[in-house]
Amino acid sequence: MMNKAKKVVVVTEKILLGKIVDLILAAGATGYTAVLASGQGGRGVRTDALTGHGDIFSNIRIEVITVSDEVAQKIIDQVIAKYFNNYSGIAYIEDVWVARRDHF
Amino acid sequence: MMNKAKKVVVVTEKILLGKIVDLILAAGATGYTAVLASGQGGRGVRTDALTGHGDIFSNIRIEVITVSDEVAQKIIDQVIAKYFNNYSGIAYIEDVWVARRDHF
Amino acid sequence: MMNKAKKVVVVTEKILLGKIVDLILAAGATGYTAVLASGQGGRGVRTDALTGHGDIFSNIRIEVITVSDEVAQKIIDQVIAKYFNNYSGIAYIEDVWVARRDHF
Amino acid sequence: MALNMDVLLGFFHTFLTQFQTPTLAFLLGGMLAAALGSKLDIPDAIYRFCVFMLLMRIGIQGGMEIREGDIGAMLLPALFSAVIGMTIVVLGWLTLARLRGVRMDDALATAGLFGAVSASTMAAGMFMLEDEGIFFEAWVPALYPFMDIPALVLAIVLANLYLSKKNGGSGQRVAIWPIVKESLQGPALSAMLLGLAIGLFTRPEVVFEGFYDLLFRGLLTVLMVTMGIEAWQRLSELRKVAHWYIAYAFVMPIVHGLIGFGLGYIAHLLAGFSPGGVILLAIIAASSSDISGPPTLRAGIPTANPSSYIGSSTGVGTPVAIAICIPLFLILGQAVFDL
Amino acid sequence: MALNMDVLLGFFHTFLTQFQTPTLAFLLGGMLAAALGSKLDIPDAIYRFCVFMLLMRIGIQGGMEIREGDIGAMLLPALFSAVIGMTIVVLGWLTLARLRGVRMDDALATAGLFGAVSASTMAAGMFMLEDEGIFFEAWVPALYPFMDIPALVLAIVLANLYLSKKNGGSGQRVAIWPIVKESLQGPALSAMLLGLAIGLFTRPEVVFEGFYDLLFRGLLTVLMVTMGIEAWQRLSELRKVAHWYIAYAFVMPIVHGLIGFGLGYIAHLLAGFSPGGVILLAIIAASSSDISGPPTLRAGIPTANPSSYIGSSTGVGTPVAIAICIPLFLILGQAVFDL
Amino acid sequence: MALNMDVLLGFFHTFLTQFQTPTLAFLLGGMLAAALGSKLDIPDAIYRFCVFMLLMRIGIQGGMEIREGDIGAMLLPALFSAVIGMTIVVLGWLTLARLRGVRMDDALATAGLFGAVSASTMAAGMFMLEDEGIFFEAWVPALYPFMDIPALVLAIVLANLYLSKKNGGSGQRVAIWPIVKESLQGPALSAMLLGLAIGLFTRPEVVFEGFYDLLFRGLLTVLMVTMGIEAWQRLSELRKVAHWYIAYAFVMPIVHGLIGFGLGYIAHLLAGFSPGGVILLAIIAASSSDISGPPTLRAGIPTANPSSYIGSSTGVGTPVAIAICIPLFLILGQAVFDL
Ligand SMILES: Nc1ncnc2c1ncn2[C@@H]1O[C@H](COP(=O)(O)O)[C@@H](O)[C@H]1O
Ligand SMILES: Nc1ncnc2c1ncn2[C@@H]1O[C@H](COP(=O)(O)O)[C@@H](O)[C@H]1O
Ligand SMILES: Nc1ncnc2c1ncn2[C@@H]1O[C@H](COP(=O)(O)O)[C@@H](O)[C@H]1O
Ligand code: NA
Ligand code: NA
Ligand code: NA
Repeated sequence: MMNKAKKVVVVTEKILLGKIVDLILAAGATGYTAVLASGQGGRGVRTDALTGHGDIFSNIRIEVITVSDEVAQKIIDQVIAKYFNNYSGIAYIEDVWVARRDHF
Repeated sequence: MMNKAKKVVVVTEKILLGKIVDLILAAGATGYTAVLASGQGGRGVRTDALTGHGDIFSNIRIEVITVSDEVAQKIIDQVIAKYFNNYSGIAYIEDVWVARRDHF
Repeated sequence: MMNKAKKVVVVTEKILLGKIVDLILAAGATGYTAVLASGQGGRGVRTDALTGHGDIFSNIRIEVITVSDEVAQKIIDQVIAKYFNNYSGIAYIEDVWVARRDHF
Repeated sequence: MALNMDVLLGFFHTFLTQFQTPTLAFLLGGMLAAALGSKLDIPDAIYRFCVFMLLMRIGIQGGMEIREGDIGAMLLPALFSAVIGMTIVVLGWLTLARLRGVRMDDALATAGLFGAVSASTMAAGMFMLEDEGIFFEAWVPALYPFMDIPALVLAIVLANLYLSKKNGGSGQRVAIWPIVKESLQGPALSAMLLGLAIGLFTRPEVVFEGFYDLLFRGLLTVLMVTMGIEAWQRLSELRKVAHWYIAYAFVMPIVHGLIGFGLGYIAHLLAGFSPGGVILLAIIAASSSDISGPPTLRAGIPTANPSSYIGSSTGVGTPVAIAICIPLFLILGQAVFDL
Repeated sequence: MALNMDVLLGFFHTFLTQFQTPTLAFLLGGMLAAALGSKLDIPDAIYRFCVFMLLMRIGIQGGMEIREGDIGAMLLPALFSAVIGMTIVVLGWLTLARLRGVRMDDALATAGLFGAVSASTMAAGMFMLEDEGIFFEAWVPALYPFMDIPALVLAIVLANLYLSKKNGGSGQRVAIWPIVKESLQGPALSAMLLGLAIGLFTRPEVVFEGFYDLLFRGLLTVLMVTMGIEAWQRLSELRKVAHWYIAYAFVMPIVHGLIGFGLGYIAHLLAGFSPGGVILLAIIAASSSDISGPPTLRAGIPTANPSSYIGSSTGVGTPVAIAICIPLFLILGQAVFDL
Repeated sequence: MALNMDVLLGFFHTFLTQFQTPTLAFLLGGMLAAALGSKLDIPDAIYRFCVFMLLMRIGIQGGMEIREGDIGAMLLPALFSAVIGMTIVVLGWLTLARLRGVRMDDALATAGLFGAVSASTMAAGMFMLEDEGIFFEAWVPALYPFMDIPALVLAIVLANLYLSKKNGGSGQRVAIWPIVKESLQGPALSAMLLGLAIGLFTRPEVVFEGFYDLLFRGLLTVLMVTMGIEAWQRLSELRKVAHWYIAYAFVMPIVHGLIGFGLGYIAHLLAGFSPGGVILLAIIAASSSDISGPPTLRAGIPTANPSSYIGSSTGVGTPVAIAICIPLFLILGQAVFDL
């Protein structure tokens, strides 16, 4: 009963949330889930979500489930091309199984 | 040293947290991890976790690790049957590897 | 264009965040992402992240992407050996695909 | 109770004056800011703290004055409050639920929310009366649960009977006590009951005057900004549901308030309920729940669409109750009681 | 220091009066609400802000008065505070740790927490003295770290020596400075030290009176509600550990307070320590840490089960200190010093 | 406008006195606490609430006094404010951007932030003037957006022209309205405009005095602690970028303030702008944005490294503006206007 699908995860600066959601929906995904995050990567520590002030140093972790490999790849490619030159962020894909295929 | 296991992820309305946890433990899982979330899906935008007021528009993302495929499937089936007609929510399964098999 | 990589997830007590980050970076990872969490496991309910007061009963969920299987295993082994006798916590590994291999 | 020209003119005057009171201005300001796309945001923790402070203040004052007062006088108004709450639900069932494109469970949930009470609207009404120097019994705010709980219970029971019948069931009984318990355990009613107990059994005068009462008005303005922002956000949810909700949410607070005023007037004649109490009862009846009602309904009528009932109450009902009903029932009271 | 009938009667009277003070009523109210399943919840941000305000207020006042005062008089009470803190840990080691079913590291962590200090209990004691018009030196609250830090350090050192020996080690040395540093850097002590510095070196009178002092009592009541809710939650953790913890947490605050009173009395005789100071020292000794102690112990004695020590302190120790010890040491002081 | 010995001595005296004012002391205290590794932390919700309260208070007061005042007098100072904001950006482009190791886009973003305004520095300046009993027009704080927006817009436009040319583009036009809109919609400016509207159109006197004004000074001290902690944290970001940023951020607030003072003085001669207004304008010019500027710049100049501009402004610019510029322009004003 379970169907193969892809999960795309994007971790990036919180101020980009709105723009990335637009990009995700435009790419053809049916939805997303976002959680506040902190972290560290090539561009330094970003920890305000847990301890500090001001959205500008917070991260957001966005995950998207889609049954279409193309949609998944499109999100990854576009996010990297459009934002990751100038903004901190990472993106990756995972395999998942969903029950209600038509929901995604 | 690593053992195959399943991760079940449920994203749904925050007010269901208590009931879903009961369901998860009754299904035979040994625990869960929950984080506040916002998101969007077939039933519209749910973003209060990040910007607004009132639990009723917040989501929660619950993940459960279990070494039993049956437990995983049971959680998925029951959550969908019991709640996803009336409440927003998605659920999916992933493969994971755990070190301490008897912990899960 | 996507490259195989590992994701290590550690869910443990919030007060360990700093130490576990040190351990992760020392093991050779390039970064991490952390989110506040609550949960329940063998050592009881830990739910202050959502409803209560005081960091001591909160969990943190840390995820690390690395292209090196050894780094992933090292993090798992060391976290378990160093902390999970005395502190609540779980750790697991997943397969993921990343676009920018050299970033991780 | 003639509504002649003078009364109408007086209404418009009072109405315009009320637009200048900070309470309403802050509500409209919050709505306007949200409408203009402002990122103005009152943190959730502050919002919840304001609600706590508001209800503690109302509770403590009630408790302190009940300590000295005549609790027996509360009986008839309490009974009437329950009648009002349930009448509002039945009215919604007879009107909103019959309209084309409106589902029964959505309609009952909406009616339940309008039968329930908004603590901040009530607080705004209390201020207005205090500013006008109109006396009301200190226990009037404590009528809140007597109207709130019966309305929520009746809405949930009716909806479940309906759903159970629709699904071919025999209309099995709905457990009432869990709904009552959940209402009483909610953060708003809990805070008011805690305040009542503290006012009744201890000597909180110093901390009441120097803290809870001192900050009350200011925090209410902060709450109003928040509710204005929230109202605008929820208004947009209403676009997705039948337009009848907007009509219902606009008109019925006035009708509900008139029912409250009428029954209050009877209590005035029969049991000497004060004119200020009558006005406040009308305002309480006109108000619709924003904070504590929605989660109870979400759990009690899971099939109902929260966009419909929260959109109606928070998006339209509360602004109408504050901007229109408060001045309306003030001027009505002044006309009827020659204040 | 005879505890005759009059003193006992007086104790019961003071005790009952204290139950009517808002501070205690809010604590018990919070516990009761939690016990009844209420969803009443003070947001974490508000709780942390209350703690900040409380300790800034205590610190600023201390700093302002030390500016004019005689700091030399603080020496003996500070020394005694350290002695009290360490004695409490040793006492726990001699009693609790020997009991059946109690692990050594859990017992030492618990004793450390009871040797440490609760800022909110101390603040409640200060109010009570102010309300009774009993003078105490402004630097008495600044004794806090002198009792807190030695207790935590000694508990952690003893536990690590024990664990190291148990694991066949030779009992290697534990670094003390990091523990002291972590204590001083914690949010509670930091805020008090910041307040002290501001009180000492600047002229914060206006902002002290118009803000920190103004809101102090009110915010303490909010803190008390939070601590009541928390106490109830933590109490349930105690079910999982040996029952001895409940007995310890119930009886020992009184014993610790008596030790504090005794040493305070000696300081009164030797160095003119004020009667109010003696009472407050007893209350500080009776208090057990809720905010800053637990994280230090969690890091310092990782093998100890936090349910045991946090349950004992927050769930039982603090309610006992506020509800029983504060009136007890007030009446004792009044009897001893003929106040 | 001779800067003779007396003025210098007076400066040092005023300077030292300012170090004893709570505002500055709380800022330095926060920095010191962070520097010593303290875990002292003001919750984000409290910080955002303080900002809201501060700007509402400033806005409401402005609105209430504009209601009675002469709005025409605001014209010239408003024009000059825009000139100052843009001059600061051009100055940064001529100085900082030319320095070795400094990228053009980073430099323009930094200059934009220094051209923009810090509400808390402005509030600290207002207090200082009130404490000294120096009059200023109530609309002076409302000059804020007239300086803030042109500076941000100009910096973003110049940076985009530069980047577009660098990338071989023909320097296509940058849309200005979205930047203005985003500024006005930010939480800080929104709150001030909401306050202005409420002050202008309603009668908020009671809630202004009993709440917004009452808590203003106290909340500013809380804000100062937060900004001190934040300053220390951001200072460490500066280590990663060219040292020129530290020099710029240290020296330029004084230069910017002098420009503000000079133009203010001209407005004094031409249009009777008050001496207090001149001083406050200088302080506003000296201030650099902490709250609302950064997100606008992050979106408007995405290639610029936020560590450089936020580090410069929050880590160095704001402490310099509060600790050095406020006393400096006070004493300068006193000397120039014989106050
Ligand atoms: N190796 C990694 N594993 C997990 N998360 C990462 C990793 N690298 C970066 N991140 C996350 O992505 C954000 C931006 O990364 P970066 O652009 O590399 O600074 C960081 O703040 C982290 O939250
Ligand atoms: N395609 C998706 N990818 C990730 N999360 C989703 C997706 N669809 C829905 N969700 C999450 O599940 C919640 C409920 O979804 P729905 O019931 O479809 O409205 C949303 O608010 C999202 O947080
Ligand atoms: N089976 C599980 N699935 C998901 N999360 C778990 C599971 N078991 C434990 N956890 C998480 O790990 C934390 C510590 O677990 P424990 O040490 O077993 O008490 C819990 O508070 C949960 O957040
Ligand atoms: Na109602
Ligand atoms: Na103690
Ligand atoms: Na400036």
